[in-house]
Amino acid sequence: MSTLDFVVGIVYLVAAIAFVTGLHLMRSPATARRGSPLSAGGMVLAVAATLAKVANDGTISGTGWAVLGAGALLGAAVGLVSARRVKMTAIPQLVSLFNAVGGGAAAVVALMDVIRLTEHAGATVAGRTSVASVLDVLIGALTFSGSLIAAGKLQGWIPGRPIVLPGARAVNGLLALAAVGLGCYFMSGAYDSWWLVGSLFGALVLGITTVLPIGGADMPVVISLLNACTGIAVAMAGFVIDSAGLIIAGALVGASGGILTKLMADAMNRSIPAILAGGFGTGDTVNAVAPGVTGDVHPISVEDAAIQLAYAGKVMIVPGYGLAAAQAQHEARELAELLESRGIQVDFAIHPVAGRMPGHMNVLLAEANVPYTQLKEMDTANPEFPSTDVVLVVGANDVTNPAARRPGTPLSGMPILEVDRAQRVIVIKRSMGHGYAGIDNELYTEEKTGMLFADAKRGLAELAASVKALVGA
Amino acid sequence: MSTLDFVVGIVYLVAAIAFVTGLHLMRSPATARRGSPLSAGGMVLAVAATLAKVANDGTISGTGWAVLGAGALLGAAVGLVSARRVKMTAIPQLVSLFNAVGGGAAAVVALMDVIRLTEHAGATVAGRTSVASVLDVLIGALTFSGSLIAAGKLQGWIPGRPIVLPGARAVNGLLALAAVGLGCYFMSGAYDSWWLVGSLFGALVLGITTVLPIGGADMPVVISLLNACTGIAVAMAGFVIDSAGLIIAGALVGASGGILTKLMADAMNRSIPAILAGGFGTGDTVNAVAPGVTGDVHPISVEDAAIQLAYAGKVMIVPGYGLAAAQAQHEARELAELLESRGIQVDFAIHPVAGRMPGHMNVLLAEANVPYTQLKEMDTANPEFPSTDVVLVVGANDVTNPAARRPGTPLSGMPILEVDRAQRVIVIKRSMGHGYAGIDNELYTEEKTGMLFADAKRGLAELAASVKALVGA
Amino acid sequence: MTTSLLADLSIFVLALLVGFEVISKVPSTLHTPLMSASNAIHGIVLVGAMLAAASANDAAGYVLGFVAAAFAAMNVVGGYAVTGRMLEMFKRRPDPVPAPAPPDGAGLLGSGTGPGPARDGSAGQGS
Amino acid sequence: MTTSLLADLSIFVLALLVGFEVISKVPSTLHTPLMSASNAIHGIVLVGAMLAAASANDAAGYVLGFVAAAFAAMNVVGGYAVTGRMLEMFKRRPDPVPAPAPPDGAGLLGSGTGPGPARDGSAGQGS
Ligand SMILES: NC(=O)c1ccc[n+]([C@@H]2O[C@H](COP(=O)([O-])OP(=O)(O)OC[C@H]3O[C@@H](n4cnc5c(N)ncnc54)[C@H](OP(=O)(O)O)[C@@H]3O)[C@@H](O)[C@H]2O)c1
Ligand SMILES: NC(=O)c1ccc[n+]([C@@H]2O[C@H](COP(=O)([O-])OP(=O)(O)OC[C@H]3O[C@@H](n4cnc5c(N)ncnc54)[C@H](OP(=O)(O)O)[C@@H]3O)[C@@H](O)[C@H]2O)c1
Repeated sequence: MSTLDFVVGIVYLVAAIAFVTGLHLMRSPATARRGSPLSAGGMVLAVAATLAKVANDGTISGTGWAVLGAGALLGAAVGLVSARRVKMTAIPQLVSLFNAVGGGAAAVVALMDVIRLTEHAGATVAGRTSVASVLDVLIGALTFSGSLIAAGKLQGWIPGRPIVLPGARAVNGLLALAAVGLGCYFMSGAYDSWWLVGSLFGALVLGITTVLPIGGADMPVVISLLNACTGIAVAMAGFVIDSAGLIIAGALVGASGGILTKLMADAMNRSIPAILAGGFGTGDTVNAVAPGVTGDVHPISVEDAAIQLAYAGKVMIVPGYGLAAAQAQHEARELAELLESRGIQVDFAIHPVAGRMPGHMNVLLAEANVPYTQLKEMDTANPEFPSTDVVLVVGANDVTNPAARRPGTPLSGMPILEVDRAQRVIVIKRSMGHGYAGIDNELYTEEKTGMLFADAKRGLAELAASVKALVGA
Repeated sequence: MSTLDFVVGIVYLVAAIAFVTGLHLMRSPATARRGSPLSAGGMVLAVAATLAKVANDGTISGTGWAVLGAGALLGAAVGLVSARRVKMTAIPQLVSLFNAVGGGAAAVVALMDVIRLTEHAGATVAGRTSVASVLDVLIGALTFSGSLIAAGKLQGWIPGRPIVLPGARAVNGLLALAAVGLGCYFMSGAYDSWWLVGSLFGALVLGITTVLPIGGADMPVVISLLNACTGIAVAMAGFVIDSAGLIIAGALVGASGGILTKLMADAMNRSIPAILAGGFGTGDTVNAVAPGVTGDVHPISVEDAAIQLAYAGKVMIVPGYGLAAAQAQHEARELAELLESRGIQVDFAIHPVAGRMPGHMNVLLAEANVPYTQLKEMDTANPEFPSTDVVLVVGANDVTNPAARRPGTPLSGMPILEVDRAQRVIVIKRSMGHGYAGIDNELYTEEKTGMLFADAKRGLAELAASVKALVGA
Repeated sequence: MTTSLLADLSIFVLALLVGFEVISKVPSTLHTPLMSASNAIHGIVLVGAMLAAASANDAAGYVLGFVAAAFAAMNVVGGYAVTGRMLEMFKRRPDPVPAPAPPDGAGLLGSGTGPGPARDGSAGQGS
Repeated sequence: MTTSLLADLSIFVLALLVGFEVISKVPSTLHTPLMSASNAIHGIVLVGAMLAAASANDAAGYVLGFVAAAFAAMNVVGGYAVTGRMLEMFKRRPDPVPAPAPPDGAGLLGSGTGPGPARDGSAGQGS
């Protein structure tokens, strides 16, 4: 081992420390912002050290440099521009896209190594390399196609609702068998890289058929899981090319991503196997048919709702997925400003898993310039409901469902915003349609609740107009 | 690398996973008990694998087996018997003793390796081995003697008060220089193991002179720090004999022990450098001279105190270091039982750092058979003080000092037991002597506080007798 | 059964342990940034792509090398950029006077239907 | 500058990171057991003592080997035994009816001055 190689190894270690410290800092909101630059610094070091090594080794051809440079520049440019341009609410699909290419790169790295080793007839591949290569290719390819599907679902290019084909399980099983079988055959001594390519295609198809049946709302968890998988694929690539840097960073992401996936699933009261089984949720774009608007519901007119709001002393707005789906954040801010101008105290109560991605509501309201001081987290908001005159629930459902307090429902155990403790509640939604968890909400049939059936954006705009008309503003 | 060596390496890895999981489980009281057996299981595996390797390698002589077996059996027996026999309150000094021998063993391992390598004239030692050996010998020897002194202080064989000799700092500096200098000379190419032995003796003396000036009450933190040092010494031993098992386990202990040391120091509102500087505290056995019993204090007679207790509805006992020093736990339990037999509600309020080692009061009261349900942790106890008729403070001082609520005192920021919120307070202590932090306690001059100047054991016994006499029991 | 395989395995297992331990309780608002941050870290595959491309010497190798480098660079650069943007949300106390709203693209993936000037990065999580 | 040194260093650094991360917030009642538990773990130096003793072949080597083995075995066996005893305290809910008190030694180090039958392991930390 040359001195340069030793130094490069040490630099990888330093980078690993930076990655770990970066993740550590991101455990708490107070320190989170410092974590990312630190981690990025480690990455720059690792890449620079590798450049030095490649240049020093001198095996790379001129074409090689050109190809490498062009590829890296192109990738970096696309990555940077899309990261800069993306709307905050579209971030999960972008992360999924980045994850896809990461997994793809890991698979390609293994493939390149295998092709190089098996160029000459009768060549063999060392046991460790072949095992790691097959794992890398399988996991990397599955992650690649699976993440693309996940991104497509969130972006709306692929229907968000679960796409369950008849016999899908059997097909998935067969695909998995085929992909693994081809890989094993390759490992067992048939060192022809075409077997590996076959395995790769099997895994690609498997990634698609695994993610398609999962509902769009479960996608954040799926993306996190695929992210962990990419980590493992990268670690395997590290075994293939014998690079400790890749092994450490990949394993780090694999394990921490796995834990994060569990935390995310827990936060929305779902289990990971149940998510992967698929078929849950109705997707983002379904036109909900009102499932039995019983007589118990008290519809309220826009005018009545406006009167209640205009003459309240304290109003709390509870945004949910429906607000995001209708892109009604600006209307919400405008209504809040209008009420405030009448001297009414208006706050937003943010449930941690409101919407469809962690932090969804914060991002959305930040986009609409709602001041920071008006956003109340669940723990701060809950004690305030009893003294609140009117709660305006906009497209939120599960996060306000009192059924969560009872055992035996899909929501049981999830902490909720205790909207039903307020004096009066107005709910804006389009119908009696269910939320993510797919169950009825008892809040809607309570005496104090008025249902304002409307699209969130339109409903809020009409409310604001009505309030203005009322007070002659 | 033979297959056996590979398998042994894997077993060390499995053991490492067991150690980490064991420590992880011990982060919370609910799971702590499962942690130790798991960790011990990993250790058994590691030792068994090593036995297999030594037997298989076949380089060990018959005498070698005998020596190894005799040594291990003797050590195991002494360790087991002392662990079984020790009183719970003497555990810190026993841990310190075990830590001492661990550090000693690490130093000896490096020494043996160096002696073996340098047996023949003109022999050289590889760079990595010599650096690691010197570090191992220095840290291991320092830990060995330092831990013995710490144990001696806690055990009372060496005065607990800080022993500060004139010019001690200069002497320590010179010693450190000498030990490191000898080590460097050895490393620089003078591969005669006597230099290393000289370095070892320097470190031994340094360990003694470093710990002597530190007050007995700071010993738990010092022991924890020395424990982390032993971890590092063991990791260095791993570098010397090229054993990943030792490197992993040693580094694990080094880092986690370091964090733990910080947590312990934080819990008692001290900084680690300040502790190491020494000179803090008055030791365990000093006869405190009352520093200005001002007229503001209200001494109370045993009889008056007995009346207050006997006719209270709710009594809270706050034990502190004085109760431990006087071994008055049984008297405390008896008084509590007596009061309870009169229908009075009696509880013990336990501050997390009451006494001189973490968990001190729990251990003590457990020894005296105080039922679990009567022990209230700080967070549970504090809301109860306002509704408590009489608080009986027994040899506790700092943990009740309201000065902690003000900035600028050595206690500032430490959460306290809010004894001063109760209706009446009776304090049993021998004098107006200070506690560990060395500051006055404003509680003692409050109107509601009665001071019962007595040794905790005698005071409690007299109180019980007096209550009995009073109620004719 | 090489020394190097054993060392690599040890490194792998230890890195897994670090990963498990480094994430414990995280408030759910931080889940998306954390996911994005760990996504950026596996962009280290760029290092692998560089090493693999360095030994390419035929057309297939160059094509694959190009793909690997582009993919990996996109992962790493985009990953850190998007994480940084998300973490802008966690400013402790944003200007009470809102800064002039920078024009915001309509969304790379074209899904934006929200009207009006959008401004990112001005809400935050106290704590 | 050997491969093996680099691997050993990597393993060392990663194990340090695991150690840092595995201990985060620990209630102070658990500090003493945790200290004792990590004290027991460095008893792995017994493995080192065994390997070193295996290559001893003269009087000095045997003496040192004996010392190392005895010290290390005392560390590891005593360490786990005392940790186990301490953790007895953390039983969730001890018998309401106290078990017959087992006789308790006067303390190896002879400091015990407490009278009466002592019984360990019956208090606990709920949580
Ligand atoms: N935050 C995350 O990370 C995350 C990720 C995945 C899943 N989840 C889960 O998602 C749920 C979030 O709860 P939530 O209360 O925010 O939403 P929700 O329970 O999913 O309910 C959303 C409601 O909005 C209404 N809605 C939909 N489009 C609308 C529109 N254009 N205008 C007005 N209303 C509309 C729907 O009723 P109508 O059809 O009748 O209008 C629906 O009942 C939780 O169960 C959570 O576990 C969260
Ligand atoms: N728990 C731990 O892990 C740990 C470790 C190290 C340090 N500490 C520190 O130790 C302190 C513990 O607080 P604490 O309130 O328990 O104790 P303390 O503040 O140290 O006070 C103990 C009091 O007990 C009295 N006392 C001593 N011997 C006595 C006897 N035989 N009979 C009756 N009274 C006696 C002393 O006053 P007289 O002399 O007037 O009798 C003294 O004021 C904290 O500052 C903590 O940070 C704790």
